[in-house]
Amino acid sequence: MRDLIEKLTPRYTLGNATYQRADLTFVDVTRDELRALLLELRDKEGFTHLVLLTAVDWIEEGKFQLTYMINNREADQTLGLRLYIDRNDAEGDTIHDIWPTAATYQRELREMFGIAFPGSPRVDEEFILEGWTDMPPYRRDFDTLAYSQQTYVEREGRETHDPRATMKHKMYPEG
Amino acid sequence: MGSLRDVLSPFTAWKHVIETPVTIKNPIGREAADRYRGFHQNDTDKCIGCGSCEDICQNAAIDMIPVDNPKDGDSGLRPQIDYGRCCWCALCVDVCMTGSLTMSNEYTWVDSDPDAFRFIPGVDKMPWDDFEKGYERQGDRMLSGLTRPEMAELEPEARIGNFDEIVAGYSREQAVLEADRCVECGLCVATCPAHMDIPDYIAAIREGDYDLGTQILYETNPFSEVCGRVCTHKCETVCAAQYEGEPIAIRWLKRHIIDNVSEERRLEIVGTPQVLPTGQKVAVVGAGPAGLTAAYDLARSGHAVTVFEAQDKPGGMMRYGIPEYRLPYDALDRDIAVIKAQGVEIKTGTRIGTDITLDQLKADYDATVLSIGLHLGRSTRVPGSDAPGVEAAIDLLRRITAGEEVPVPKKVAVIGGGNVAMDIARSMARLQKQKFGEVGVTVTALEDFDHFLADKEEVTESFEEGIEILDARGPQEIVTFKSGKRKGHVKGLRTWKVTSIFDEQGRFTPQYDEGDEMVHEVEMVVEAIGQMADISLLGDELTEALEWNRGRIAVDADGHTSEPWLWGGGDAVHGPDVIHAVADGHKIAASVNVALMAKAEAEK
Amino acid sequence: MFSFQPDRSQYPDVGPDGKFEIDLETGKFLKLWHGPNHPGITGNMSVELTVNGDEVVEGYTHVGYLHRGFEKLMERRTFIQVFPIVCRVCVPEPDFNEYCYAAAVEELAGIEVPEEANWIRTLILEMGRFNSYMMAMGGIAGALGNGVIGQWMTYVRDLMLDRFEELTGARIYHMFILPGGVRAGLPEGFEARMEEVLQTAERYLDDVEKVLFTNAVFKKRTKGVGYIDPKLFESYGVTGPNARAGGVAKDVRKDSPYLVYDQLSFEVPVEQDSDIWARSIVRYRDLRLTIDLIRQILAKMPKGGEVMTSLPNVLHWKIPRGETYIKGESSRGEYGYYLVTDGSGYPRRVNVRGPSYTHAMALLEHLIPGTNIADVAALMVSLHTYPPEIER
Amino acid sequence: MKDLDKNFKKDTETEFPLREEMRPRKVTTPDGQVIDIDPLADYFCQEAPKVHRKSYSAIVEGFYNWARANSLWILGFGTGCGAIEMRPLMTPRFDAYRYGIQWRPTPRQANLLVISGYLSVKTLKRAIRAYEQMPQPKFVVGLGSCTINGGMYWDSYNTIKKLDEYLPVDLYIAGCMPRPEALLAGFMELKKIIRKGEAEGANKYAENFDWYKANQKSVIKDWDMPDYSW
Amino acid sequence: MTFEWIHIAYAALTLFIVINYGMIMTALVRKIGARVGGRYGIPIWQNYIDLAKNIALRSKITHGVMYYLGPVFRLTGGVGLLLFVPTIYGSVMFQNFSYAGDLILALYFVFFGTLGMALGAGESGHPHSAIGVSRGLAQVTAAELPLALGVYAISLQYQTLNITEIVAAQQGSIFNWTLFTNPLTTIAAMFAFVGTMMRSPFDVVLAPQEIPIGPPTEYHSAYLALMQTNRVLFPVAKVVIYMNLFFGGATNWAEFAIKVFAIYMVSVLIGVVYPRFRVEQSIRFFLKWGLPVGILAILTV
Repeated sequence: MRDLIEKLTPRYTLGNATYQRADLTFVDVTRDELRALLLELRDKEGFTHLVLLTAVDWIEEGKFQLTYMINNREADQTLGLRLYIDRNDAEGDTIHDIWPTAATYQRELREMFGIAFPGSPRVDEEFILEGWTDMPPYRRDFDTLAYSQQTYVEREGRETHDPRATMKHKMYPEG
Repeated sequence: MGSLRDVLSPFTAWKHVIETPVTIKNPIGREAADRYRGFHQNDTDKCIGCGSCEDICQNAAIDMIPVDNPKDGDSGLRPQIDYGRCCWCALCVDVCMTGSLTMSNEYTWVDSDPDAFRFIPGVDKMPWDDFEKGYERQGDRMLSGLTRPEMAELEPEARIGNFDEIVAGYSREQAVLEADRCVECGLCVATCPAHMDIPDYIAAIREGDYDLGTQILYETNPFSEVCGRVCTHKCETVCAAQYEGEPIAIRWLKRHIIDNVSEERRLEIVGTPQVLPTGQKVAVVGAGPAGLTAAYDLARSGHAVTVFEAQDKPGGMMRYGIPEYRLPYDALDRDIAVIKAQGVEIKTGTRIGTDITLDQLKADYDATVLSIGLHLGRSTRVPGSDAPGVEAAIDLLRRITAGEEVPVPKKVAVIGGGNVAMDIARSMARLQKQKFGEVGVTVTALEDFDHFLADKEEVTESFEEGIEILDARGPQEIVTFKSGKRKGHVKGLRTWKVTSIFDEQGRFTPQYDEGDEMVHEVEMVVEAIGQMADISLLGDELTEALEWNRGRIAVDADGHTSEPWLWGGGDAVHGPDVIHAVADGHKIAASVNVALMAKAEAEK
Repeated sequence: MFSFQPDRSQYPDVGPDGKFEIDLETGKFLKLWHGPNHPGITGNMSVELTVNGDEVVEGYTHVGYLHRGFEKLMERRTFIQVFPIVCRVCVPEPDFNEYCYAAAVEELAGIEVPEEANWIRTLILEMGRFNSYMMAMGGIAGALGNGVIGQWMTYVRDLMLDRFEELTGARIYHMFILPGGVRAGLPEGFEARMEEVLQTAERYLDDVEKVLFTNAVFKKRTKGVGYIDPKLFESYGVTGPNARAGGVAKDVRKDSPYLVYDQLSFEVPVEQDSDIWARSIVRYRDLRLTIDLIRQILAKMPKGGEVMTSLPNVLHWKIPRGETYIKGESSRGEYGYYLVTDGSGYPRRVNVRGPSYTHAMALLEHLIPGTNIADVAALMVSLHTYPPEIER
Repeated sequence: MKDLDKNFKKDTETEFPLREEMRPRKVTTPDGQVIDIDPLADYFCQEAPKVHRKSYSAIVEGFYNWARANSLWILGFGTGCGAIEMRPLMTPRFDAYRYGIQWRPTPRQANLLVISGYLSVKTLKRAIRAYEQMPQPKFVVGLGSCTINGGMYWDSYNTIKKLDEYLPVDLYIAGCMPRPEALLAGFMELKKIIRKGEAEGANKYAENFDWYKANQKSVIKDWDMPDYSW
Repeated sequence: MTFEWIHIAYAALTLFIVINYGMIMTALVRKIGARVGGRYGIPIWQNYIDLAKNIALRSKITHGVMYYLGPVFRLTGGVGLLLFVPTIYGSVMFQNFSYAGDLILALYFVFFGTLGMALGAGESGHPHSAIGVSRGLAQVTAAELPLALGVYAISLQYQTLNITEIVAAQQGSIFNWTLFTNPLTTIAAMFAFVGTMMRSPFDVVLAPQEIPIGPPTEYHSAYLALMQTNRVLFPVAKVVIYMNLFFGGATNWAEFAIKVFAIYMVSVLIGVVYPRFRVEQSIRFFLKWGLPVGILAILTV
């Protein structure tokens, strides 16, 4: 993999390569070059299999990390391309014409992270959720427990006691 | 249409029509596998209610519910499982600190009432309570560590000839390893008389945030150096980790924090009082842990505090009762420096009754705190206990600290099995080693080793240092020279084997086996069987006026005596224990503060 | 002799983009929902079909009926607390989730797993594959209207569940593969009882071969139906038996061996036709292979040793920042976990790459137009999709 | 477990945008009449179902209840993971048919709705539709922890926690998931309840229809679905 | 044959016996099917309980007149079919309203129920019903073709359209049965029989995996009870025709029970082990195999 990264480096801005395992590498890419890079990797380097496309929310840095995981089945090499995009008005470039199955991933990202993929087929249709009006739920600032408590009813009659406080009271009743 | 075989072959399925159906005849209530994870069981006698199960449950299925008649050392809570949440993952069983929680292989529970699906295993009776089969953890607990890291300490040969501190304290790696074992149940917090936030400062160690750790320590205890070394660590006796492994070394972890924060940094973290002076004056009698803690708290509340100390240096029993190899004096000085930095004035060498009277304090100060400690040794009162050569341990220790000359004979017997006995025995051993190059100390204790009063480490270390410890031996007589040049001087100690110490009512009435008699040939006998307060300084009038409780000054829950201007605390009121004294100091300070603030308010 | 091919020249009209032009107002078309409450659907999902007579002109997969937000829930659970919920991602073959998650955590936390635990993990995975294939065998026969195969297969699967129960302490969600190892070793006499199950399974599989695979009607219904062009495999992310049915001999177990697969000897079954028949027969042969593998594992594995390493205190277990992807060959194709950690006590992101995600969505939607309503169920089952791993 | 974000506020402002064809409007019928239509009203049952009284004769009702108890037709709707344990019940190992328990593919012919585990909001909508389509008397069995108090998805944003808020439940079976044996035990218990004439969930639903509907509407925002239930 | 009022009572008795027989027999058949799968299956009296349960259901929603009439037509088809064929040959009580042209009427009734059902199910408004109905009509038409040809062949053979006479002609020896005298006709007719029994491989009409049980998908409560009654009655009635036409009829109830069961089992034997055809496949099957045999049968007569 090092060879490949070195080979590509002169032509693409690749940063921060992580050689996680012998068969797994992660590398940062830029948005302008993503498309060309993916096409080259698919057509010339044998990375023909799109394993997954997902996002990681680095809310502290105001970034979404899009991970394009592609696989070369012949050489048994997996390459994860990390693309950082701005978290506000997040937008990615659709790659459904390179891999048709990416359209599904992009639909999911649109719904669960609120990342727009203009041009991707049916990307704005509801995918998993139905009647969802809140913020995209996979964003870090969405608190699922708080939402759940504010939306659904839980069975009442449960209360718990802190062992620390109870024991303190038991041993030192006067305080 | 394909070959004929394709048409006919499927009919072979019909051969099954003559076979007996494979159906289970009576499936309802069929026994599940031996390891099956069904409904919970809990051995409530073993359970300590630490709540680790509640912490690990990712379904929030477990509530801790108070139960009747809890035993000592547990929180009085037992887990209640909500089967509207449980997913039968058994992480609670895996994490259980005592191994009390298990799962039966029962799995059927149907009910039309949705609120019925919760119960307290072991408390609420369930049909599967007695099931033998089911899931229990295989082997040791794997989800948190079992053993303490070994701490570096001086070898016996290296330490016996001097008063250097023995233990080195944890390294960063060791401390993190040890801190990692904590399950943050907080039983220790409850047990600690000062209610130190132990899990929190242990967490600070894991994070490597020693500043935060120091801050947490100072919230509840200004004597971290001291307590990090010599605390009686009651917390460790209830530690949830002790049931299947060793308890967390809480004391050493506390010391680890304070070791990693320089004195200057500590002063920065603790800072100085952040309130305006109230104009109220407080006198504290005795610069021991209780008095200094009270002084620290009161000073931080904005009161002017003066501490009167009879000895030359502050610290009280911490300095004069604990040998240097356990608590180096500079460690104590560092603690006291922080307290002094709060504006506390310490007048050493000022003895109440001789240099200044309590009446004067009453007149000059708005409140007085009495924390005079226990500085008089108790005597066994066996025949010969008033002979020359019989010493009180507490007195000897004070003299060693103060640098006074103490007699060091070749053979010494120590009566007593507590930590003070160990202290004096080991101190004498060091002096003997320095003087003669060999150790000749015999400790005779009433208790047997199973019920020994002194800490385990003390005993082991004493053995390592060549001290002879005889358990279950009661002193009968201190034999003296009947004649000769040394007539009347100690010649030896005669002891009997102890068969029992307490009677059926729990009263102290030792029984002896008179046939098992030993006479220890010694030149000096040290009595280390307890201490008492020197109440002579109170003066007759005050002694009359105060209420008493079994020879100790009676105080209410806030440390207030029957005299409105006088508070009392520390060893003199509650018996000897540093951390207890600290807790007392806090309590008194709070009470004094309330009184003074009211007074200041009234004066305005 | 007879030609019943519908005359496509009439309608539906084909638009300029090469797709059918569908105007529901004309009354020529009917919207037909397969699922979620529908016996022909594989689990709780639905396919929205537009039919013209018995012919489907358009189909959209709708998922989300089983969405629980796993990836979100995992982000607020500690690393050990994630362990009980991962298996719920895929009901019929939960163990893959446990393995992938455990392996990902182990890799990022630098934990070594005892050798015997690896063998037991492999055993568990193969047992899970066995169960999954049993369901698939019954499913494909059931979708085409032959219930008796499903009866037998579920029975055999149930016998295997008994073995699971004995080994792991649970029937469906085993919660057995913890990060750091597995919960326990093999119980006493396990091999003999397993052998019994395997023999029963083989007996029933012989019957399946006679009843299902030597069956004129079954052949008629499956041969040439639901053909996937092998050229589409790459672009649609087709993996596992679905790809192997089209002549692509790719199997993660063989190509990048994980656990102890490098110590087992096996040949991956491959078919060429890429239709429902080929996919069924590939699964059947893979099932036979699985039985063989279970035998090999039980014969070769070490026994009675350590199966679990001591973990750091899991109540406050932190894993340094990193990311990794762990994959394995599940019964449906490449199953993977993408785990991102940020140095805290919680995963930053867990992404489950279930093979059904690509198979049931883009691929199925691509395959459906032009099929018969009656074939939709069979097509779906032949792709062997499990909805929960799509929507998680 | 991560702490609750106390600052998080659910977005209660945004209304789910109604699709064009869902909005109430006036249409002209082919014969020239102008009528008001409210499509949404048809999509979820707004008209309260009828409360059906028991048969006047206790003997007849007793016989009916016996028949109902011994002919439990379960709707084959696997709402959650528990559905996988229904399959062994239908097959040789446990063979629930012996006990008069059978599976029907259509809600019109089923009496028993088994909520097999958690219900996501999306499935809840379908489950309610299925329930409302089932003929009276109908029974609901909640299967597994999730139906009792949320189960392991207690903090999920997409699953309901208390099934009895939305549908009248006759019986719960604890487990995650319950084994087939436990399910059978549950069905036997349900039979007892039916025979005692206590399984009147459908009437309860009809009587408290407004309450149930309000609860349902509080979680289901989008009521659009095909006008038949599959 | 003269009509007497007592015949109505006799016919009612026939109906009663046949319905009960059908109830038990279909349950038994299901038990046998379950055995192949390796289980015990439903209790033998389960059909009665189901029937009682369905009658006991409280809600009865109708979608219109035809919806209501659907099951009625269907049951009429069954009852009519049964009543116009002699159930027990030679018995005054159980020969029913047999008359000279009853074979044609019987054929009509075979279709009648299906048509009625189609109308009723169509009105239920459910697309699955609609698809089921269109499939059903297409398939039944194709499947009944060989039967029609077979009946034509048989009427040619026996030179009558009266079932009783056809049965009479087959009495005496087992080799007088049409099965042996004219095997091709029988085979052609059995194609139709298997094709209309709604069992695999020709059950695409119901096909639970595709269009949940097709036409009756909206039927419930008492409507379903009616249909259930028909479902036990109609197949038996149909089997009675086949029995009378090809297997020598029955001269007593025991013979009746055995023969009906045996003929019924033919469809079960096939149904249990085969998957189902698609609708166009089954039509093609009938046209390819059933039709030629039927034509051949006519030609050979």
